[in-house]
Amino acid sequence: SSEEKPAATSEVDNGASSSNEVVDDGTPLAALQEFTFAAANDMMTLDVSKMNDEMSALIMYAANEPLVRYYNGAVTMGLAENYEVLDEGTKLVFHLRDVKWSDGEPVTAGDFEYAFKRLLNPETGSSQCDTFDRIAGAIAYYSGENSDADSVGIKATDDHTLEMTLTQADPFFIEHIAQGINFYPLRQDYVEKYAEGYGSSVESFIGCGPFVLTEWVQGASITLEKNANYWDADKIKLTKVTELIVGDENTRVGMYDLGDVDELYNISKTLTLNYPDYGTKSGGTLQHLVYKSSDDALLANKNLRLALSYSIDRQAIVSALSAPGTEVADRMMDPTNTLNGESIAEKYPASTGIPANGDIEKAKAYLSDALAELNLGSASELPAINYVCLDSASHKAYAEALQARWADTLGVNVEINIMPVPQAIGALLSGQFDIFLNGMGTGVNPDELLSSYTVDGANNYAKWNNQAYTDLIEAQFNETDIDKRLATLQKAEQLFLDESPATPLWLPGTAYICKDYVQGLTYGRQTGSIEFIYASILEH
Amino acid sequence: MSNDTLIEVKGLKKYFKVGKNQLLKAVDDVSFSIKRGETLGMVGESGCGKTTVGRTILGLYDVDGGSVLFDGVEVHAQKGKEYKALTKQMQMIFQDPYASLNPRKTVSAIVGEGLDIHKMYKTKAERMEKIYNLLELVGLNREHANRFPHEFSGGQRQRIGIARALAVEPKFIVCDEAISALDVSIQAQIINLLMKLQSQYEFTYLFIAHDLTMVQHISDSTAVMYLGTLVETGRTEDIFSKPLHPYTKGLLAAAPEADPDYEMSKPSPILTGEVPSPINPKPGCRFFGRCNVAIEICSKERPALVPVDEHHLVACHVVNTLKSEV
Amino acid sequence: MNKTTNILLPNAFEFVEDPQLDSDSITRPSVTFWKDVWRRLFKNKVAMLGLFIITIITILAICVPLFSEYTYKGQDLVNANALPSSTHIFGTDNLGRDMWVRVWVGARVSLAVGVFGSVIPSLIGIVIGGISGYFGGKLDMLIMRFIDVAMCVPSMIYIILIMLFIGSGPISIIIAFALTGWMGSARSVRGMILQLKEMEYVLASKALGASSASLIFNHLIPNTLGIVVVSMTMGIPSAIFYEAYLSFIGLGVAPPTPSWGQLSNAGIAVFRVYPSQLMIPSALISLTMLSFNLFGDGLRDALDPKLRS
Amino acid sequence: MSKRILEVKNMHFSFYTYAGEVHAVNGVSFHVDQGETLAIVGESGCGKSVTVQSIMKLTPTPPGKLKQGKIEYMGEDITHYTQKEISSMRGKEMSMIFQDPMTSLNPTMRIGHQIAEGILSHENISKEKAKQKAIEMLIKVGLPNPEKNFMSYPHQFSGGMRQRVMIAIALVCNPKILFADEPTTALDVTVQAQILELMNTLKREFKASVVLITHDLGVVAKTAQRIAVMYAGKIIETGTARDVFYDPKHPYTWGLLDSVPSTGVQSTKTLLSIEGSPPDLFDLPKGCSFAARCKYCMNICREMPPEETVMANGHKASCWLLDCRAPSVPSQKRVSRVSKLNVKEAAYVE
Amino acid sequence: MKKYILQRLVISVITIFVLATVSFFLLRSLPGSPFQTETLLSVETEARMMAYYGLDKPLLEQYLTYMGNLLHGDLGYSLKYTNRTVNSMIASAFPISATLGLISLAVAVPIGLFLGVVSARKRGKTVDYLCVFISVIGVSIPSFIMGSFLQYIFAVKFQLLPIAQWKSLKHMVLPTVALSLSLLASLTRVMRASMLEVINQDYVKTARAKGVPEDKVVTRHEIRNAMVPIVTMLGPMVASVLMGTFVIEKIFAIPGLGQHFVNSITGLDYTMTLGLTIFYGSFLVLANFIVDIAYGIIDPRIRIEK
Ligand SMILES: Nc1ncnc2c1ncn2[C@@H]1O[C@H](COP(=O)(O)OP(=O)(O)OP(=O)(O)O)[C@@H](O)[C@H]1O
Ligand SMILES: Nc1ncnc2c1ncn2[C@@H]1O[C@H](COP(=O)(O)OP(=O)(O)OP(=O)(O)O)[C@@H](O)[C@H]1O
Ligand SMILES: [Mg+2]
Ligand SMILES: [Mg+2]
Repeated sequence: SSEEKPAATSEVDNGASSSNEVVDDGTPLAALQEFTFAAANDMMTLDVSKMNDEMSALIMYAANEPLVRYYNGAVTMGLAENYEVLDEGTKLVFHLRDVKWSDGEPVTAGDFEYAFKRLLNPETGSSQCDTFDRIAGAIAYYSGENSDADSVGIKATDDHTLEMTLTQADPFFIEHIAQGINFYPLRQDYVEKYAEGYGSSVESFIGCGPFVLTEWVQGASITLEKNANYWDADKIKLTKVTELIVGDENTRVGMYDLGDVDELYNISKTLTLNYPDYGTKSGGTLQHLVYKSSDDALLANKNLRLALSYSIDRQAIVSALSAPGTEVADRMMDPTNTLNGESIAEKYPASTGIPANGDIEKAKAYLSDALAELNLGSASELPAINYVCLDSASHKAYAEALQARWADTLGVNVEINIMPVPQAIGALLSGQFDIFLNGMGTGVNPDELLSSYTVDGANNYAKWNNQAYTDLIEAQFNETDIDKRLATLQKAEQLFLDESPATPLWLPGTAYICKDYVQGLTYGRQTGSIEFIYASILEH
Repeated sequence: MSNDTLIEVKGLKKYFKVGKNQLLKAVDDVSFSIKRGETLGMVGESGCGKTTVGRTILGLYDVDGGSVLFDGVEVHAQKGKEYKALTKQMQMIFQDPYASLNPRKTVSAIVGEGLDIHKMYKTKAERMEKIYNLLELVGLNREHANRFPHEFSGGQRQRIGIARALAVEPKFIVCDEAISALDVSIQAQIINLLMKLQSQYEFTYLFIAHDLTMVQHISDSTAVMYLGTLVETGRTEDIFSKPLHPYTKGLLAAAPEADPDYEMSKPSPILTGEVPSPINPKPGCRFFGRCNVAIEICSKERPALVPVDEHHLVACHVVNTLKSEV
Repeated sequence: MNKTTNILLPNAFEFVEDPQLDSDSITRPSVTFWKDVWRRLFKNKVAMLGLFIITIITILAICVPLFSEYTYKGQDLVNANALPSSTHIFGTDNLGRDMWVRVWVGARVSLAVGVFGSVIPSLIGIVIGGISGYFGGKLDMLIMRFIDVAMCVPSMIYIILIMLFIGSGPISIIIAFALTGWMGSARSVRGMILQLKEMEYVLASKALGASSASLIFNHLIPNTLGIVVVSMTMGIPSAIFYEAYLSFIGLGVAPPTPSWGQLSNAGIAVFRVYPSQLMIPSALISLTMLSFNLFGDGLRDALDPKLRS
Repeated sequence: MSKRILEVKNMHFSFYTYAGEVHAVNGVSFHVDQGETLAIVGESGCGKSVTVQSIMKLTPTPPGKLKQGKIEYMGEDITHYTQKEISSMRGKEMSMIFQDPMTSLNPTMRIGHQIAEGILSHENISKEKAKQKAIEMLIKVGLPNPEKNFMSYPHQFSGGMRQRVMIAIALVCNPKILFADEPTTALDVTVQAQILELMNTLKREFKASVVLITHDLGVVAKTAQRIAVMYAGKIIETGTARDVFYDPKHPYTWGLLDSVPSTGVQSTKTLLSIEGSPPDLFDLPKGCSFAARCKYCMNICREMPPEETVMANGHKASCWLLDCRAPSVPSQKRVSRVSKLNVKEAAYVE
Repeated sequence: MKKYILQRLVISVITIFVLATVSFFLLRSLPGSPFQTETLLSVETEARMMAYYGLDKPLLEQYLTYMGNLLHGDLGYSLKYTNRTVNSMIASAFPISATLGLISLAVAVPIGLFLGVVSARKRGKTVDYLCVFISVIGVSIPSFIMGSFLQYIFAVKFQLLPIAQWKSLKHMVLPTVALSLSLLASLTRVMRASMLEVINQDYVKTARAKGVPEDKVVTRHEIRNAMVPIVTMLGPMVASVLMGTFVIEKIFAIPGLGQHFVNSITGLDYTMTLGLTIFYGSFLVLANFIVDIAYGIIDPRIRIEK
């Protein structure tokens, strides 16, 4: 599989430079600046306070303007012209531009305050409150402990100034806002007018982004047109963007072949064989096996867990099954997480130490230790291990590959128990599993995945009981010095990897194909986010 | 009720709903009784309700009034096992030999069904032997046992139906035009058989037929029906030798004889006119429109069945005049 | 025939001494019903072709996995998605498993599931439909409304509940089929029974004292079988694909055991690149169905007394 | 001489069933002239229905097959007409009353429409007119309340009423030849008389011919000019009604006539009948098929089928007893009730 | 008759009430939470969401609230499609599914019946085997394969028709073909079987004896008497086809109702699932009601009492 991006899309910062109608290599822009792409699912809502799916985020990114944008792997300014970090990092002050909503009304700092407080208001029913954890008073407000909205550290001091007070300095917070999907302004009059129906149709939504949502045929297509009122309208070349919702991959590919769509992402590994110039993108998610490690569990035995982990040939599985761009992982932290442009992972290394192809000898050694500890003669005497698997083709294929590997190398009998998503997750949360393949966004904060596994942690999926680890995680959370914090986190991570309540497998990649006349398309960190706002169409 | 009465029908009514609020009074207040070991012949206009009477007696139709006693037992009050026990004693030979045979069953299955239901054999061989005997009894042969009904002619099917009814050795059989589809020589065989069984086992028959000579031959008493009602009942000799009701007379006169010269010389049938509809019938005598001796009261009042002799009952307003004529 | 025929008998025109009244000349072969059904079925070439193909498929399903060098679960990730070749007759799948073996192991599953999955619900449906149609009235109304409800409650609910209480496995599949599939055949049987029960032969059996059960099962249902059998055969592929769906959401046969439906489902995802992975299981399903239908039609004709010739 | 409408020559018709060939019709020849009624009588199952149905090509083929024979209608050979060709003749030229009124009516179609359908198939008239005609026909066959009955369904009718509907269907287009297969068996004698009268009218008005199959010898006596007696797929005697009734030649005919109970016979007495059962049509005996049941069976009867002997007046019979070499048997002549001769002397042989 | 219809309507309402109740409780007995997706939600957040949607109240109370709203025809808000009511989603998707369904039925029913009749009448002939072949293909190749295949041939290879989406008449061709083929297949087979039961009946002979032309013998006498099984089949078939077909909609990118049937239940979207179940239930109950009345019209001997 190819790790290179195709020529046309590698031109990332085209938007800034192309004020004339000719691109660098001399190809003129097409007269019709219309871009069409296909996605498998429709978006769920355009209510920024409740939005939690990537399809909605994708459209919101184009149809609305956040404080700061995350574009092509970096934070850029959005509605905020600039921002200041005050009070040793616990206060952020954003200075807003003069920007208008698509209907001509001015955007004010109050629109942000309203938006964020509405999200946090328990009566709104948003699932996204956790994203505001670092804001002073937010937790108390959304959990209902304190019903006074003014106690939340978000304040519009005037029409152009927005203040945010944090509980503690957080160098990742700006990036967190930029990558977040809910940091958009909201028009109070619209919300009040449409009440519960806000954001569920074209009429009931208003934005101030580079594009205006002009049509939403639910389940079929979404159409965006260029917003003439946009503050940076000059940079926007596309006049019309259409997203077609096509559930079936064969159909999507057919439409691409026929030229009905210009771009497809998330195409399956097999299909990339037909499109050798596909591009890939990775990072943002980590798939790891969660072993149920509570004392009563079968996998409470650390050596058994390690035996399983060591036996896996991640490289073989990735190259046989995973989408191109997938990278084998040996730790819980995403290598693309950065601090001040520096890779955190590089600076604070930690690793399981398991080679990408696994280490059968070691695995067997761990197994025999485990069997000795369990007073068992052979692996066949082990009870069947319950592998709870989501009902998706890729999860099933992974499960089968792992099952066969464990059986062949260790003689361990793993039973695959496929379940629909809610039930599988129910099983995970209630601990009715031994092994679960979990794929989670790695987020912006380096402790995103690790912080769950504390003793009594509500989301300690492995039900793992390790006080030393818990102490380390808590210490790093309260640490204000970023270097100390990361060093502590490193220790915790290494402990985690050695104990192996979960074992990292790989960082799934995404393959995409795009017609070569499309210029300036980039891909965000989340799987589904394609950043088309600065794209343009070459003559063809 | 005297002990020698096997069937006692009292005020039997059977109505069919047809269309909106329309009642077809197929059987309207019919009473008669049949003595053990005797045969009641039943004749009448086609569509007058003979089949319905027969089926109602057997409990195949629910009653809309009146009752049927079989050997003192109320037929329509019997359910489940008790009813099943009754079916072994009462049987019916169906009028239509085509519709009454299941097209997917072989003859042996059809004839043997009663044997199966009432568990009348011990071994398979005994069952087959019984079936063969029955087939031979009705003039079919054992090779027919494996065939399907549609492979038979009408008369042959009728005989299958007769064998089916005889299989359970019932005491009482409703013969609903049991022989009309048969040729005369087989008719004679069957009649002989029925009569032999009657003399041997005291069988009782309700013999519904259009063939008056056969009715006359087989039955001890005869009932004449017209549009859901009985118009005349009595000993067969009486009915045939001195019929009283104008309909009975018409009927007897219309019967053809196997004698071409005689038939040529005979006057054309005396009964004319239209048969009225049994749907919501008018008051008065049902025969009113076609009667040549009708008087005024006949259009208003329905005549009751009154005795004119010890066993002879007639439902006619002008019966006395008619009687004096004889 | 003319008058000059030689009369061989010396006493031709004498009355027979002891006139035998029974005709003893019956020499007709006595053929039993079933013998005859088989005979006619064997004469039906097309039906026999169907039977032949079914037999071949069954034999392959039994023997191939026993005698092959590969197993249905043995993986060879390096050799994934191999095209059909001499080493792998049908190629390999995305995990490098031999498709030839998997197809025949899948045949075991799918043939069993197809047959049981359409027969069992149909049988239940026949019984319930028969009862409903025969008794009519309030009972019929009750059963029919129950069917309305049962048809509408999303089958996923039952499936998850079965998964929860019984777990996955063959029994669960059968229960799932039984719970979700009987309504259609119950309705159709009931419809036909409503029509048939007005036949006079039903009355005749009633007069013989036949119990309701006997009337339903001996007289009425056999007359509906022609159609029921057809919908049963039509149910086989839906059962095969339903199994794949059940397996996908976790109720079916546990991985890595394959079935034709699962193989087709996997095949459709890659059919642009590896058409053989879709074509092989689909073609086998179609071929099996064709054979079942041809055989079924032949059997139906052989059983229909009116079509005997 | 009147015109010959139908001529059937040496017809053989078999059913090929699972167990073998059923020789339902075995060389039947007869003819029907214009305006006459030919009655076919005979043992039930002897092939009467099959004979007439195969003339109209209504027997199911397969399993049935016309093996041999020739059918001429108005001098035209229709033996090998296709279904399509014969279809336009059915109903109009020749029509049929089926033996079974129960299953022969479409249960899902209104009575009236079943009658009108026949008219509409042949005549180019409006639906209204056809309905009018159908209602007239219902009145003619003596069904009460015709308007109401027009809209009824067969299952609401009694056997006899259905029979009358069948008759109405058959007669509504005034066919030239009517095959009436036991048209009045389900009817009471008064209605029977009406129907026979109706058929007579048809004969008179339209010079139609009737082939009447019936078991009721009374009906035969009343309506038929000529009679054909069938036994085991063959016509064994044919002649004018008077010939067959008063001077029957075949022992089967004798038995048949003897079986009719005469008015006045004591009910305790057994009826005369022909002992035994007819041969199986699967495998006919090589001699006379009646031999096994015949009182006058001779050795030859078992060996060789008898030839047809033609007597005066076109009276034919197939029996070895008519051979000059055969021994004589008691006279079987009968006398009419209306004859001046003394009835009692015409011996009924016991 | 009027009384019967009235009675049936009342019973239908009761049936739907029972359906709603049964579905409600069965659905709520399923394990799992509607708010958990692959991107796991924290346990606290999940609890807050449950509270927001009132799902933390006693089940009986929730049930009564639901039924109360149902009486007003209010099916509630979808748990997945935030801020959208089930009513509005049905209102926008149903017309599309119904159009596709009706067109497909309009194609499949006549052709299916025609093929069934032809194949029964030409039993054992080449035409018969051809029909068997068509219907076997129709049932044994499911729509998801057939649909992809049709797309590949007619849209990608020969570019005769648009590949997907629901825009113009041209766009309707492929999905209609794919859907009708599977409908047609079973109709053909059942019609054939049903016709075989009828063509040897005596009344067909009677019709021929009347001189009724063969085509009318078929249409008036044979087909009608063979209709009972077909009508039985058509009732639920029409109801479910109108509700949309998931696979067809997915393959041809048609924004119909079918997708919701599958997605809402696998995603545990309680309100959506219940709403769809009740909506479908109403159609099915109506369809079966019509079937029962149709029985009486087709065959007057059938009386459905009480
Ligand atoms: N479809 C068939 N298959 C096989 N045999 C048949 C079939 N139809 C009729 N037969 C046989 O053909 C013979 C002649 O039958 P047909 O119906 O002509 O008799 P029939 O003279 O009309 O008798 P009936 O007076 O009882 O109606 C019978 O023995 C019957 O068993
Ligand atoms: N199921 C039914 N529905 C409506 N009317 C019926 C039904 N069955 C019979 N009838 C009517 O009841 C009356 C009597 O019918 P029944 O069959 O008893 O007459 P029948 O005396 O046996 O006549 P036949 O001698 O013609 O057989 C007829 O007018 C008939 O139309
Ligand atoms: Mg009757
Ligand atoms: Mg006959």
